[in-house]
Formats: sequence, C-alpha cells, structure tokens
Amino acid sequence: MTEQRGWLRRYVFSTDHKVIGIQYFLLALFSAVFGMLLSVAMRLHLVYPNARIPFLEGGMMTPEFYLSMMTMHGTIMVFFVLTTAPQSGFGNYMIPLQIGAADMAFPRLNMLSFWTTFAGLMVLLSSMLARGGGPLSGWTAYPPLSAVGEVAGPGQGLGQDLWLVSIALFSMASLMGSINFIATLLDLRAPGLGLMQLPLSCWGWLSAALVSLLAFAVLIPAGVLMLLDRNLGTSFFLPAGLVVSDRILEHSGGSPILWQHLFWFFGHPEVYIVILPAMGIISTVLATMSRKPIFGYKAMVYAMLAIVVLGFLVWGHHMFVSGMSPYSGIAFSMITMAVGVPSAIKTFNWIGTIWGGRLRLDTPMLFALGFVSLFVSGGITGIFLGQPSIDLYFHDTYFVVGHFHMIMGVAAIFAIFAGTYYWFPLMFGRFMNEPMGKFHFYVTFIGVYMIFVPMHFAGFAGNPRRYPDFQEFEFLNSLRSLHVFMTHSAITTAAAQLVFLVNLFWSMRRGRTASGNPWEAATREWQG
Amino acid sequence: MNAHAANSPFAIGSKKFGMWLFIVSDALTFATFLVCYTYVRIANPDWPTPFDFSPGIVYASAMTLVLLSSSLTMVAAVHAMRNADRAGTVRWIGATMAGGVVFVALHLSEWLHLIRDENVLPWSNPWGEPLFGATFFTLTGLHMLHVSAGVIYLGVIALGVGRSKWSEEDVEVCGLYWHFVDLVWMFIFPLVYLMSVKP
Amino acid sequence: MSIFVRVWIFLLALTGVEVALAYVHASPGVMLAALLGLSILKAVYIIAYFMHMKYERPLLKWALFPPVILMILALLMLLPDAARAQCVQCKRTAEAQNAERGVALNRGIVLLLAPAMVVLGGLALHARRASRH
Amino acid sequence: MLLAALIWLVAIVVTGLFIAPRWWFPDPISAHARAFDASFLTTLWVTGVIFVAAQIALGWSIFRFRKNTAPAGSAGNDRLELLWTGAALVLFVGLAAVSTKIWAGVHLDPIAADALRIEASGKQFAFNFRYAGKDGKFGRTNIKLINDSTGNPFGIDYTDPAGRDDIATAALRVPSGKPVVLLLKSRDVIHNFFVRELRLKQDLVPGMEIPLAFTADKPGSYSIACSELCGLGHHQMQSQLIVLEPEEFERWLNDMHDQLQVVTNAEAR
Ligand code: HEA
Ligand code: HEA
Ligand code: CUA
Ligand SMILES: [Cu+2]
Repeated sequence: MTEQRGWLRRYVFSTDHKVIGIQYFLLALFSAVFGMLLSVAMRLHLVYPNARIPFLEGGMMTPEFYLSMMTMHGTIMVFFVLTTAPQSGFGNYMIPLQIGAADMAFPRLNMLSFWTTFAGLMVLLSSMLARGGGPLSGWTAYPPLSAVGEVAGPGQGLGQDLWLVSIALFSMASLMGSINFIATLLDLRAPGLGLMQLPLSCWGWLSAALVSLLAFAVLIPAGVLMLLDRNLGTSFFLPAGLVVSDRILEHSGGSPILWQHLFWFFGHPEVYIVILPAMGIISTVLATMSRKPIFGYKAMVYAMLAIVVLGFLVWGHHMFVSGMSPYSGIAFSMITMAVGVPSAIKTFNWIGTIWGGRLRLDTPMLFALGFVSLFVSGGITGIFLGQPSIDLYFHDTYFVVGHFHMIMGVAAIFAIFAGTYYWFPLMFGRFMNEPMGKFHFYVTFIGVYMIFVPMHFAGFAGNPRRYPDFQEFEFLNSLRSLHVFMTHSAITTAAAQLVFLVNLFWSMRRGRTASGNPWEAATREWQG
Repeated sequence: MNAHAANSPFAIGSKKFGMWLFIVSDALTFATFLVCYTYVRIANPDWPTPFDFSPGIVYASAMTLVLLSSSLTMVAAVHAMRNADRAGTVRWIGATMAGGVVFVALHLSEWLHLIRDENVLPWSNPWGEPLFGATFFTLTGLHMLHVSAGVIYLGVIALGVGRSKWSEEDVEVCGLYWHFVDLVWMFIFPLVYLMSVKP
Repeated sequence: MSIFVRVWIFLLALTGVEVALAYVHASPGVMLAALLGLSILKAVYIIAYFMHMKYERPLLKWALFPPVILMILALLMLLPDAARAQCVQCKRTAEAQNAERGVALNRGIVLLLAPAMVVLGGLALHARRASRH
Repeated sequence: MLLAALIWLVAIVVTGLFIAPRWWFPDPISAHARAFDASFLTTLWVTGVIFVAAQIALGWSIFRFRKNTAPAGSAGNDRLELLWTGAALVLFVGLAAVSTKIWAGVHLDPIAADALRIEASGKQFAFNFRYAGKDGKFGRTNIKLINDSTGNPFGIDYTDPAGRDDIATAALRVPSGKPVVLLLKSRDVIHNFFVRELRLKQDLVPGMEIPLAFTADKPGSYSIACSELCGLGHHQMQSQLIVLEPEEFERWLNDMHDQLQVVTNAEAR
C-alpha cells in the first residue's frame, strides 16, 4: 500500500467510527457557518432591502435572491446541521465508546452514509448556482409552486430539481445511518449492559434513529413523485385547471395537499430527530456536571419513547389552514397537545437532576442549562400553535419563526455546543479555553433571546413570514424598529460565534491538556 | 448454527437484523406509494378500469407465479447453504435469478405493449384520467427496480458462494430481500391490476 | 422442505382466488377489503415461512411489525382529504355524495386514533409496572 | 450565579414585554375575533405562569446549588413524576377543548343560509373577488377565457345569462353585521387569505373551493395579506377588506351593477 493510499484510507475513506464522527462534525460545522452567514445576509436585506451591494449582479439583493437564501438557510440548518451533528456526528463517535463496542455494526455502510451526505450537501450548494436561480420555495417546497417548473417564476427550474435530489440523497444517507445505529445499540452492547442501563445519550440516539428509519422512508417517495411531476408530466400534486403566468397547464387529478401531508408526515418527526439526541446529550451533561445520577431515569426513557410514538401522529398541526379536513384538525390538535406531556416530564426531571447536585459550572454545563431555559421558552409557544383556533392567526407569521428558532434554531444548537465543550477533552485530549467559552456562552445566550423574542411580538402584530421586505404594508412599517433590533442582535450573536471557531481550532493544538476523566463522568467513554 | 451478535436481544446476526430494518423502512416506502395511489383514486372517481383478462391479467398472474416460484427456489438455496452444499446453493440461486429475469422480461414486454399498442404514457392514456398511467408506471417501475437490483444482488452472492466466500448468513440475508420483493408484489398485483379489471 | 412447497401451493391458490374475486364484480369497497385481506394473509405466510419469522424469537416480530403497522395506519389519516380535493366542477355535482363519504371518513379518523392511544396506554402501563420493582 | 441572574432577567423582561406590550394585535372586528382574543389570553396566562415558574425554578436551582459541597438530591420520585404528568395532561386537554370549540365555530358550524356568497380567487400576485350580482347566481367559468387585462380574471363565460351580472373586483367589500361566506380558490399556486382584524387565515388551494365564513361588525378598511409563500411577489400580494354600513354596501353594489349594464350595452352596440 502506498503512502498516499494509506492517508486516504485513514482520514478520507475511513471506516473508523471516530474518524467518521469527526467528518460529520466538520461537515455540520461548515454548514452551520454557511447557514449562519446566510441568515445574517437575510437579516440585513430585511431591514435594508434597497442597499447597494457592489459585487452582486444588479447591484442589490433581489427578492428572489432573498427567498433562495432563506430556502438554503432552512434546508442547510435542518438537514445538514441539526440532523447531522447531534445524531451522526456525536452518535458515531460516542456510541461504540459508551456501549463498549469496537466499532459500529456496519463500518463500511457508515462510510457510505457519510459520503452520501457529503454528496447531498454538494448538490444542495450547487443548486444555488443553477441556471434560472436557486430554489426558492422554502424548505417545505409546497407545490404547485415547486412542481410546475419555470413558468412559476425564478428558481423553479433546475435549482428546484437539484434541491429535490439533494434531499433524496440525504434521506438515503440517513436511512443507512439509522440502520447502523439501531443494530449497533441493540447488538453490540458489552456483556451485561442492559438496555435500561444505557446512558440517556444512547437512548436519545436510539430513539432518533428509530424515528429517522421510519420518517425518511416517507420523504423519499414524496420527493420521487415531485421529481416525476416536474420532469415526466405526471400530476400527483397538481390539480386540473392551472393557469400559471397566463399559460394553461396540462395537468389534472392531483392534489397539492397530498404533498403537504407526505412532507409533514416526515417533517414533524424530523424535528424530533433533531431534538431527541439533543435531549440525550443534555441529560448526560447535566447528570455528570451535577455529580448526580439523572433524576427519574426510567421516566426519561419512557418520555422519549412516548415522543417517538406521538411524534408520528401530529404532523397535521402544520396544516391547520391548508384546507385539510377540519375533523382531522381536531384529532391532530389533541395529540399535539399531548406531546407536551412527555416534554414536560423531561423538563421537570432536568430541574430535578440539578436540584441538590454539586454543580460544576463550566462551559458545557452553562450550555446545558441554557438549553433547558430555551427549550421551555420555545416549547411553550408550541402550545399556542398546537391549538387550531390560535394557529388561525399565527400560522406563517413570525410567531412560528420565533417558536422554531427558540426550540430548534437555538436549543438544539446549544446541545451541540454543550456536547462539543463536554467531549472535546475526550476527542482531542485537551480542554477548550474556559474564558473564551464563557464569553461565547453569555453573548450567545443573551443574543439569541434578543433575536428571537421580538419575533414573537412581530407575530402578534401579524407579520407574515417569508417576506423579502416589509415595504408594501402599512402595518409592517410600524414594526421596523423591532426588525432593526433583531438584525443588530443577529449580527452581534453571529460575530460571537467567531470566538467559538477560534477557540475550537486553537484548543485542538494549544488547549490545556486533559486527564483521562476530567469531569468525573460515570459513563463508559471516559473509563478507557 | 447461526452466528449471532454478542448481545442481540433477538439472537440473530447483525447483518440479518440490519436487513430486517431496511425491509421495515422499504415497506413503509412502498406503503407510501400505495397510499398516494389510493388517495388519487379516491380523488378521481372516474378512474379507468381497462385491464382485459387476456393479455393483462393473464400476464400479471403469470408474473406472480414466476415470482412466487423464485421465492421457493430461494428457500431451497438457503437450505442448501445450511447443509454446506455450495454447488447446490449456486444452482438454486441461479434458478432464482432466472425467475427474476423472466419476471422483468415479462414485465417489460407488458410495458412495451401498453406504451406502443395502447398508447399509455405517464402523462396521458386513452381511457381518461392521466394519473392512471402515472401511478401504474411509478408503482410497477419501482418494484421492477427492486427486482432488478435483487437479481444483481443474487448474482454477487452466487459468484462469491462459488468461490467459497460468503457465509450462510449472507445467503439468508439476500434471501430475506428477495422474499420481501416478492411480498411487495403480493400487494401490487391485486391493487394495481385486479382493482382495475375491465368490468 | 415439504412445508415450504405446501406454503407455495397455498399462496398460488390464494392468488387464484384473488383473480377469481376480481371477476365477481362486487362493489369496489367490498372488493378492496377482500383483496387486501387475502394479500395480508399471503404476506403473513411469506414472512412466517419463507422469511423464517416463525423460527425466530417472538421478540423480533414484536420489535419490527408494530411500528410498520402503526405507520401505515397513521398514513391512512390523510385519506379523508382525498375526497375534499376533487376538482371544483365534479364537486359541485357530487356535493351531497361527498358529504356522506366525509362523515364515514371522519368516523374513520376517530378509529385511527384508537391504535395510537392503545400503544400509548400500553407504554404507560408498562412504565408503571417497570417502576414497581 | 451570573447565569441564574440572567435567566431571571429573561423571565422578567419577557413578562414585562407582555404586560406592557408595544407590539400587539390590532383591534378585533368580529365575534370570532373577540373569542380568539379571550382564548389567546387564557393560553397566555396559563403558559405564562408555567414559563415564569419553570425559569425561576431553573435559576433558583442553579443559584442554590452553585457552591453545594454535600450532594443531597434524590435520583427520582415516582409520586412527583405522576403528579406533574397528570397536571400537564389536564392543562393541555383543557386548553385543547376550548380551542376546539372556537375552531368548530369557524369550520364546522353550519353556514347561515342567507350569508352573502363571494368568490375569492388568488393568482400570482393579486386577489380577485366576484359577486354573484342581482340574480344571486355565479355564472359559468372557463379557464380559456381568463384574461386579466380585459378585466375577466375569473374567466366568466358571458354567454351564460347567470354570468352577465357578475361583478369582479380587486378589493373585498362586505356589509357590516351581515354574515359573509368567501369561497376561496386559486388559479395557479397556493396563496393565503389573512385578515388580522378577523383573526382568520385560510389557504387558497388550486383545485379546491374552501368556504370561509365571517361576520365583520366594524366598518373600516383592513389589509388582506398573502401568507403562504407563492413566489417572487409573495410580499407584495395584498388587497383590502372594506367593511361598509349595509346601506352603503347596497348602494355600492347597485352602482357596480349600473356600470356593468353600461358596459354590456356598449358591447352589444
Ligand atoms: C426541534 C424542533 C421542534 C420541536 C421540539 C418542536 C416542538 C413543538 N412544536 Fe414546533 N415547529 C418546529 C420545530 C419544533 N417544534 C419547526 C421547525 C416548525 C416550523 C416549520 C415550518 O413551517 O417551517 C414548527 C412549527 C410548529 C407548528 C406549526 C405552526 C404553523 O406553521 O402554523 C406547531 C403547531 O402546533 C408546533 C407545535 C409544537 C409543539 C406543541 C411542540 C412540543 O413538542 C413542545 C413541548 C415542550 C414544552 C411544552 C415546553 C416544556 C414543558 C414544560 C415547561 C411543562 C409545562 C408546560 C405546560 C403545562 C404548558 N410547531
Ligand atoms: C437549526 C436551525 C436554524 C438555525 C440555527 C437558525 C439560525 C438563524 N436564523 Fe433561521 N431558519 C431556520 C432554521 C434555523 N435558523 C428555518 C428552518 C427557517 C425556515 C426557512 C423557510 O421558511 O423555509 C429559518 C428562517 C429564518 C428567518 C425567516 C425568514 C423568512 O421567513 O423570511 C429568519 C429571519 O430573521 C432567520 C434568522 C436566523 C438567524 C438570525 C439565525 C442565527 O444567526 C442565530 C445565531 C446563530 C447561532 C447561534 C448558531 C451558530 C452555530 C454554530 C456556529 C454551529 C456550530 C456547529 C457545530 C459545533 C457542529 N431564519
Ligand atoms: Cu400569494 Cu403569497
Ligand atoms: Cu410539528
């Protein structure tokens, strides 16, 4: 074997779970930074829509450019950051260590899964450069807009096809990953390590893998049907009688609602794929850093399983105003409210865990506590949206944007941060710098509240989302000061992430060296 | 008898368990397609029912027979492998592959007949509701893709078994996949063909 | 081996019954129910014998099949909208007929909720039992 | 310590923003909107108390145990566990029940037989409204006849007598205090009909005709904003809901009708 090939095998096409975990982590990091830069550009455009920007074609950001950035921001953040880092990144690295296995059950499948994800990301990025503009139907891609092709306006050509291909690739990678996770966690546990003795982080990965095995299986057919509608002239999502841009389209028989059902059948479980590993990581960090066992271990496990089951039965709450049967609306609302119960159990148990502990308020713990605070703030607003009558006002306003940024945009991101600071000594044998970490935490914690709390108030005033600017409506002009405030907060918060990046790479080389088990954790990964 | 993973609650090997997980997920994928098909059929009450007894139903029944029989030969292959009869295994897998190839050949000739003689296309057909062709080609096409992939998979396994490579578990796992493809057809045949026979 | 041959013959026979059924010309609903019932029976035999499920630990089937069944039942929750999504022209004429279908489908939703509740109830019960000792 | 203070600060500031709101809902203009406000406030109070309690408890646990040296807490308590599970369940079901009642009022209760029927249609990027005219019947439409520049956005087939007196407008005028039912449609992609003061939002879905009933009781002019991403001009797609006194509305309808007469007569000549 030549030198060159050895290097490739070791660091690029490696089948080692640690290397793959770090590859996923770096992919997510790159995506997160890109997604964050997009969000800053979006925020700037929202308050200075007519600003002249020298390098851009046309000299300024056009509305279609805004919408395609928004689509890219949502897609990248949901798929390539939040489904990737907590689950595939930390999961791959930690599962074998936490259960005492040599590697994952299917190392080669693991590698294939990473490279498929990578291909998905590349296709997604290339879609921004596609002829006719980047896709701009949002991360939810509702037809007919996304299915009728170029007649519907810019971004509906090749860009939308590439978006769909990227999502299909990502789905396949996730299926491979979840098969691997489930098989590993069930089959390769060290002798005597029962399921009810697994750390909660493992339960998080296991339940998220279960959800993703079943949810992505529904997204793939949806994407295939959409591709057929776009390229083969079928009409699964397109009804008869469409007149788009004065052109009569030859479609008939389909239903746009069908896509929404399929997408959200996947989409809602997807948000739990995001939050379940985050919950697991947080539970582990809180217990270790409080130097106490987790409060109510069994209740925590059952709460996760309840979220898995219920999470599949609530997708209709995204469709209260879609024209869905109003009876379905009632059923979905009831189950949606019921999902709050296991979340409530988890919240109480987290507080129960720190209660009476010997707290160690280092950076990982700060982020974990921040997570709990943000999760409550973001989850509570879900209780508003889960009531169909109240959603009649809030659907597609900035209230929803506030809700999901709080709970997903930042609570889950906080779990990634907590995991990074917590496991860094294990992964690189060094600590991350504490003063920088604390600074990063405080600015980010205050910053995200300052960005996303005002969004709820914009929502009260009825501010619709996915508007490239707010110049057309009288009542939106009065919200300008609010939006300016959010933009400034976003820039500050984003700038603070630079500290994190510097800290991350600096500490890999220069950080204080760490002993074998610096946090005195009880889980297996530290005992080796 | 069967090598199984250290701590598996099911006492089966990880590969086999992994294949089962894939099957669960793929079953849901097919279920989704079938639900979409049901959905558009409910939404379009004047759905065409064009299949004649001959050739349509006769053909499809023959395909069912072929696929079911190939499942039987696959069972035989797994048994041969269990008895360490590698030559027999290769022969039975060969028979299974032949079944798969015949199935695909019959299917393709049916497709060609529909496309060329009856003018059924994914976006239009002579009987009205254009989604008829769309659902027909999507469902059967996806299944045909699975059969074709299965034939290749079987081929890889047969080659390896001939060279004393794969283990008994590998053959069994491959068999699971093949039976699953057979199982899916057991739903496509009645829902796509029999629900659309000419009254 | 002979058991497998017998299963194979049985499956072929069921297929024959299905084809014959298709020519009985029952109403679509009845026919769909009958065909689906037979198909599920066939699937059960394929899984049990050809796929050897019968010879595995029962835990395996308890782990694999409830999720699939629950998912498929959940997917059915989107069918009530199919009747709502008809083109405007057909809808005008078929309004009354649709309303009727709507009621039936809505009853279906309630039925569909039931399995979810049963699963959850089971989970809760199990949790209680487990926490006893 | 700092974190505990911060979490409390967040709780206090957020609560403060709610108690003295600068950005709030516009005044309601229908019975439904007022019922919405009441139910929203109930939810706000219930969740607000929980929000504050949870944040305070979190901050307090951090503050109290930040320098703790003797670990004391327990690893579980089934009674407590059951207590909060039950409490949360009761609360959620209660909220859902109230909500369902309001929801049923919008989407399930029978629509008044004498309600004024108005067709509302969306297209990229405008709303169009159609009144049935004197005969109370909408005329036949044909998508081939759709033509925005000649003022026929609905594709009304004027050979149908029922269509001759149909009135198509760009703003939505309704009489105050009278039940109205909009028949929502779209010709190209999904749009959305959202009037803040009515607290109502409903998608306009191509291929469907979705009824939406309301009774506005405060004359005035209110924005209709498209709230479902429909492409490039989504943020510009708007119209006005103009609530008129009933007599005024009658007069307007008659005026429109007369104009229509003039036009058709001119065409006939
Ligand atoms: C991590 C992701 C995540 C999580 C966990 C959640 C959790 C929840 N979400 Fe959210 N949601 C999203 C991500 C997420 N959501 C996204 C991305 C969207 C928008 C998609 C788009 O359109 O682009 C969305 C949109 C969305 C909608 C649709 C809005 C609309 O478009 O009209 C609804 C409606 O019901 C909803 C509800 C809920 C509920 C009830 C929960 C619950 O699970 C929350 C439960 C948690 C708590 C309740 C807090 C803790 C509990 C306590 C402190 C106990 C006591 C509390 C009480 C008794 C009240 N969400
Ligand atoms: C994870 C999800 C996530 C995250 C983190 C964010 C972060 C941010 N988002 Fe985004 N957003 C979405 C998910 C997310 N968003 C989604 C799904 C949509 C909907 C799209 C659609 O409508 O289709 C959306 C839409 C959206 C809108 C609405 C657009 C519109 O409707 O017109 C806005 C507007 O202000 C916005 C702003 C921001 C800002 C200012 C930030 C941030 O700047 C906040 C500061 C950033 C951080 C605190 C994160 C830094 C993280 C790291 C550096 C990661 C480190 C990673 C590793 C260690 C691996 N987002
Ligand atoms: Cu029309 Cu948005
Ligand atoms: Cu949801």
